[in-house]
Amino acid sequence: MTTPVVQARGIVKRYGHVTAIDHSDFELRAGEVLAVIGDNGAGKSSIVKAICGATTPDEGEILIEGKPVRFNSPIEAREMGIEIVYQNLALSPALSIADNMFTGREIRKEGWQGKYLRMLDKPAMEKFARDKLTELGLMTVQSIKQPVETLSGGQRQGVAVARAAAFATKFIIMDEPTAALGVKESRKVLELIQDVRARGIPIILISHNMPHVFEVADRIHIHRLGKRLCTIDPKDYTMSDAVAFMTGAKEPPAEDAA
Amino acid sequence: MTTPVVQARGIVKRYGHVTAIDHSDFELRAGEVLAVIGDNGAGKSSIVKAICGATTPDEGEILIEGKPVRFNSPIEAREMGIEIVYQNLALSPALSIADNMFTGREIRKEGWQGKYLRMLDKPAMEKFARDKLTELGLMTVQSIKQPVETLSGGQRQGVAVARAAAFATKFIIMDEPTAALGVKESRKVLELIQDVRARGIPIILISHNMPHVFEVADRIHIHRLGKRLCTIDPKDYTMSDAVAFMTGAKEPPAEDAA
Amino acid sequence: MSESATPTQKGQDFEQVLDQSDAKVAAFEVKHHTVLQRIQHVLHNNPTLVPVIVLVLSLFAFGLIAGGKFFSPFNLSLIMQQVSIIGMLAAAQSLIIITAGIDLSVAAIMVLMSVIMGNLGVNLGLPTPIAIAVGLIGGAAAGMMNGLLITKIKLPPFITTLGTWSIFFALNLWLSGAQSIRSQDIDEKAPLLKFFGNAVSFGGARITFGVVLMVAIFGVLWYMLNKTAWGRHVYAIGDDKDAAEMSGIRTDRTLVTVYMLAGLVCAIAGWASVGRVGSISPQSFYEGNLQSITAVVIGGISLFGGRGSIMGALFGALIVGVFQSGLRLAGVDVLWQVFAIGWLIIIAVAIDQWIRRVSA
Amino acid sequence: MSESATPTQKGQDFEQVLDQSDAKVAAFEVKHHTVLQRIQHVLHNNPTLVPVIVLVLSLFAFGLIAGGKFFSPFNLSLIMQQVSIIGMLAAAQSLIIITAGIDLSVAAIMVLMSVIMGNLGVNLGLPTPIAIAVGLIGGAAAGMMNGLLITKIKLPPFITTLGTWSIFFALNLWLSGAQSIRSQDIDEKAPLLKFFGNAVSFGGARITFGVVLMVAIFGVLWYMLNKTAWGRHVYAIGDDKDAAEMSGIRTDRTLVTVYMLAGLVCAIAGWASVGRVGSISPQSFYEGNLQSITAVVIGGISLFGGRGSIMGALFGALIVGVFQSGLRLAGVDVLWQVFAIGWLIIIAVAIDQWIRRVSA
Amino acid sequence: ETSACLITKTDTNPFFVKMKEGATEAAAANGIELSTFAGKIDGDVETQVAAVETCIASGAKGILITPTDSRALVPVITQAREAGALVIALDTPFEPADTADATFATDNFKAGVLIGQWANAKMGADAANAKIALLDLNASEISVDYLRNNGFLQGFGIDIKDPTDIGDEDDPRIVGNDVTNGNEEGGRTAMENLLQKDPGVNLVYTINEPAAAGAYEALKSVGREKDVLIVSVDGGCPGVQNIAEGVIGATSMQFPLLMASKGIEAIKMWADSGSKPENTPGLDFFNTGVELITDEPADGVPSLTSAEGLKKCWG
Ligand SMILES: Nc1ncnc2c1ncn2[C@@H]1O[C@H](COP(=O)(O)OP(=O)(O)OP(=O)(O)O)[C@@H](O)[C@H]1O
Ligand SMILES: Nc1ncnc2c1ncn2[C@@H]1O[C@H](COP(=O)(O)OP(=O)(O)OP(=O)(O)O)[C@@H](O)[C@H]1O
Ligand SMILES: [Mg+2]
Ligand SMILES: [Mg+2]
Repeated sequence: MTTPVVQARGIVKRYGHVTAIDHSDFELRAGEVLAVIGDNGAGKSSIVKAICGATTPDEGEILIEGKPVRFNSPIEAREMGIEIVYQNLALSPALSIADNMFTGREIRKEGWQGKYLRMLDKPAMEKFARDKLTELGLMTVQSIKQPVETLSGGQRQGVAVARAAAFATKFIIMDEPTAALGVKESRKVLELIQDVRARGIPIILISHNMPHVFEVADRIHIHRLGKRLCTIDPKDYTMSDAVAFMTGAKEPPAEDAA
Repeated sequence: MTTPVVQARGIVKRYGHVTAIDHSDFELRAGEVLAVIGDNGAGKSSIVKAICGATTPDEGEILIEGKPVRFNSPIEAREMGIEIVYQNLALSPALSIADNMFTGREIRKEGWQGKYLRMLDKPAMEKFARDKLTELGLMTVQSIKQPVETLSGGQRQGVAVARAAAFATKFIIMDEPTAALGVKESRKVLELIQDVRARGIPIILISHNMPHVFEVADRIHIHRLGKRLCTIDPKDYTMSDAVAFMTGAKEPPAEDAA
Repeated sequence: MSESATPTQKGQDFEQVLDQSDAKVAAFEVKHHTVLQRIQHVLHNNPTLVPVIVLVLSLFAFGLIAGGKFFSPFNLSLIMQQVSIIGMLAAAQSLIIITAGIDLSVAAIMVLMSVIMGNLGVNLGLPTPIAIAVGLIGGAAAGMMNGLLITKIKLPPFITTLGTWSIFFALNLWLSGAQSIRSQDIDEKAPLLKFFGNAVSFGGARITFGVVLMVAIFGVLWYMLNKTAWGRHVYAIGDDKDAAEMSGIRTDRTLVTVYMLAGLVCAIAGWASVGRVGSISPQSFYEGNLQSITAVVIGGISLFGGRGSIMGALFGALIVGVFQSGLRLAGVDVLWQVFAIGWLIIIAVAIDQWIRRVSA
Repeated sequence: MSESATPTQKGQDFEQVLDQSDAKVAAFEVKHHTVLQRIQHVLHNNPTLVPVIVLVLSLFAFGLIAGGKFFSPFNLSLIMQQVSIIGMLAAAQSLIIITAGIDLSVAAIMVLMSVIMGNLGVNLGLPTPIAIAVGLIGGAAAGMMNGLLITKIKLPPFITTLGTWSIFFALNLWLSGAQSIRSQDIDEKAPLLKFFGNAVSFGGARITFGVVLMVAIFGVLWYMLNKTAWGRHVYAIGDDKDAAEMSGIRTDRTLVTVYMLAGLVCAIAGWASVGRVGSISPQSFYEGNLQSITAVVIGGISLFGGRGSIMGALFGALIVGVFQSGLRLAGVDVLWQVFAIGWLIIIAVAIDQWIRRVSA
Repeated sequence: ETSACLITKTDTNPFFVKMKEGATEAAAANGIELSTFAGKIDGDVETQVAAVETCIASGAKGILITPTDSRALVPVITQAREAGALVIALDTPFEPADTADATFATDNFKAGVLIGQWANAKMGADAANAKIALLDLNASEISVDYLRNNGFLQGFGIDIKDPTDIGDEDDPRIVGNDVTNGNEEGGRTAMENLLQKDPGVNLVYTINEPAAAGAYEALKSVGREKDVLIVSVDGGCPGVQNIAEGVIGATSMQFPLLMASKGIEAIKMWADSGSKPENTPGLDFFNTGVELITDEPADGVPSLTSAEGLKKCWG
């Protein structure tokens, strides 16, 4: 078996009285879609934030492609080609959709204007942004120059997802990417996830939507009370089983190498 | 037929270039659960905000129980017993869960301390808050004194829903209340919606989750491109029909009195 | 249709198992804590302790530098007296900063009201209680003017109070003719104006009524902010005004009361300043605005609103007072006093930040 | 199990119809607009026009009050000269306010650097270009100090620059011994320091190089903020620093460059101030910080960061200049000038707010 | 060892900086340990009060103070004297003057009168058509400000009405008043403004020499520097040099170093023998004197030349 893309062991994160991650393990394998499911507050967001450097765990170690890493900020993760769609989206409200898509990797004009005056190529960025949103089926965005704060909740989520998919090279973490999306737009995101997997880029997908999870996931990581309860193969279990495990209604299977 | 609880006609709201509501009608009847569905950016949030006074429409009129109203702020709506769960939740991040549940209707201590010193009865408020969260099945909230900003996305949504359900007397607007909720918590919210309806309080439910909508709605308002496309009875149409109408895949039925 | 069957039963198929789900509130074993972790934990839950620690540290530092004179009861009580007026202004300022505002006019309101009290009580010879009442009402009115401009005309607090600062300052110069009212005249015609200059002495310490008043003002405001609904609203507004409005707080009304109360506290400070300075000077406390803001920020109250305890401002004011007194006693040249106070402000807040960070 | 059948086909049943869904980008007919609506629309899309309108209105108002003298080319060009130094400080201040910071030390940096240039060029007799270069580098270094304290030690900008203000001010007094350097001595030993005092005259107007420099600084900064990636990052940081960090901006590095650039602009203003004032005075521009902030806020740049165009600050500075000049020409007493300027600040910003609101 | 305090109005004004230097030197010579304090700006009463209190707390034998507000500081000064310190007011007297044990000061009104008389004599018949610009300190109208301004006007022969008010005169020869904050930048801007009001200004009074230097720049920029007379007060060395170079027509020189060294000597005496200094006969303060400096002496107004002035100037 090849080295897992991400491997984390014994991660702990406490906030004062509150234990967000409690000695949890984590594993993402090459080319797979790994779904992470669990109750609200189980610690799903916390563990992926620990992986990408958005929070620093109190204990535990994280290996990326077998090499131990310790990110001090998500920028370092990003420079390795890791993209994250945060649950709270991480968009700059007053900036336009195009500006948000390109923060930190803007396109400059060709020729001397770009080279010496460092002038941005706004038309190119706007065209690219519009194309990506169209791919996602977000046809209701009326102007690509709109500030993000004027978008509907779902439109914003679309922007964040489009950004991650466009720029990732190592893997993508998506924290409930379809939560605010409509039926049509959710479908497009699921298709996008499959496209990205086809490009060989693995994906961590946190979601509460069981049909979606069972449709796209290769493996399901079930999180409960701050730690990994088990991982299951969606082909071996039903949605009812998964829900029963994650809510504590049923005992999980003995941890296997699934 | 009794007067509708809410009746809105010809509502228009523009933001510069962007048209959010385009001559839309709206009707909520006594004792019903009215679901509002539509693409992202269709204008669902905009129209309910216009109804509760969070935005002022450019044109059109709104009647509540037959009487024309013009709310200048959501407080006026709230004083009539209208509660809203906003899509962006409207919680104060640094305040505790209990403080957030009670903003604007705090409980004072009994006796002179409450009467003359206006001292708050924190234990009573905390107990009430904990009870409401437990009713919703939000068992992962570790401390009721936690500031809301330290809650997970789903926990926050639970707080907002619990607040609205606890205090409404006229009707409740819920803008995607289950978007961030887990399977178990979503189920509790649906049960809560049915409880509230049983208390005779009508509910406007915006949701992208078709199974949920078809489970609890008495009527479905389908919104498309800023206006009401049609309203349908979930018993007469399938989910596929509803999705087809809202995405423009099928022509809607001639507007009937459904 | 596969989905039309479900609505009658309870939800989708996979939800059927939910009845058996776990119903305990999540709990984790409490870990064995080291002493350091326990300290961090205490600081985390009581952020006001941070300025207290900075205060204690600076007391020790200056005790070492400036020697025994510094620790005399007389000098320590003197620092309290010197801090009292700016402390009251800092209390008023805290209220406003907690709402995410800022008030550049606090000192101007204070001086203007002391001038009004003096003009009425001394120059015009009205009964002193009436002069004081007019001053206090005037303070609330000046605050209300700020509050109304901010809420009704929706001006940013910074610019509003920058404007009213000029206005109050000009009124002050006009009413006083830029002339101070002499201590002797006050003693003769309106001694009540100097009430807060009275003191009780014990063991070398001299505690003026003004110092007691300052502590009382902090106590009352602390109670209001933490134990009443109004106080919760003030924090909620500072935290996120839109959210507060949407969750049912009459933000404008609350903000106006905050500015009025702040104005009233400034007027009280104006009264107390007569006892402190002895006379009524239209030109005093010109830098009071910045000093009160400094005290508030050193006390750990966020300029972005919604966070921090008003008690922090008291300790912040004391920290500044201790620095200034210590440097003076150590005989540092004025020029280098200014220099050192610049550094000490930075270092005090840096320590505060650092303690908060390790405890987070 | 009903759900195990679905994963192989495409999603849930009700999603099958999606293939036929509409694929046009939403568009609405553009409505017939009245003239007023069109004006509102233009203002909405060009918020910088608002201070321009306030400026034009106040020009007319003072033209009426103060009479023909006010509109002479000489007077108008004089206002530009009087505004030029505060205008440059306002440009530096804008950069920082757009990042949601505030810089209370701009004027102190400016004066300190002019004193350094004068000490080196005049008192020590070094070649003037070297003196100027040291001053400019010093300005950037002072800004860098602010930036590092803010990003590395995580101090709030307000308290950082309050501290460094004292520090720079003390250094300034120390280096200058509180003594001015005389105009005649500068002419003799380092006339290049007065370069920006040179002027071209035409038709009664007198445009100094300092005025041209101010406009050029605004132009360059406008370009950087609006046409380069760095500028977008500056806005993103002011808008929401955490979001900016998470979406891949090196916020700390960008912030340090912002403060350095602001310090450099202050040092340039220090050089230009020698041309404007004629001599080098350690005591001038004591209120420059507040004046620059006033200009920025009147210009419609939000103190909460992320919003507003730097050009607004230019117009804000001009509005203040026009008010001051107009009031003086109208013969208003100094006291009532202060009073009137208080009101006019409030009214100017109120008009600004009002225009924005109707156009929203 | 005897300890003493020097409390000045600000530490930004060269006048007070020099006074501090003079006192420090005299203290070293007399074996006195001197602590120095200053307000942040003119009118900063609170800082001066705190400084006096600190001096009391540290047991100072004597306090030299330039009160930033002649009335407001009276109570704390009384307290200091009760605690056994010798208090000497420098430059600015208290109100009443006997609040302090002694006052070593210049007569600021007299300083104004001298330059007013000189200007009148210098203009001769033209004085009737003078167009006067008055460049004052700031909006607060503190005592130095109104004393110098009104002294100048009286010396020039204008009815000053209320001697404590600036700008209440109605003589048509006055073009206007503006404030300078006592520095070059303010001087220039104020001069520009008053020139705008009336381009024919031909006599400029300035609160101090930096303001005068600023006014000169403004006049130069419109080519009027040759035909306008500038008068000032202070007698700092740069100011005297400006007399020599024709920038300023005349200035009234004061002696801060003298005030400071006399003050230190008085404290020394008090500590050694318990005797207090005495006032100049006929005045309620010890006059440290004022001298008119000009290179164009006018009849009836005694003056020194700039060359003589440069020997006596203070910084
Ligand atoms: N900054 C913080 N301070 C204190 N507690 C926190 C903080 N962040 C998270 N927590 C707590 O940690 C726990 C896990 O939160 P997390 O956001 O990881 O949950 P989640 O599994 O993502 O939930 P959801 O599905 O609702 O998004 C929660 O109980 C939450 O209250
Ligand atoms: N303040 C605003 N300024 C400009 N445009 C706005 C503003 N608020 C909403 N819009 C626009 O109005 C349209 C409707 O937005 P709305 O939030 O009502 O959509 P929605 O139906 O609730 O979508 P979702 O399901 O994604 O929440 C969107 O195109 C949005 O971009
Ligand atoms: Mg989460
Ligand atoms: Mg919505």
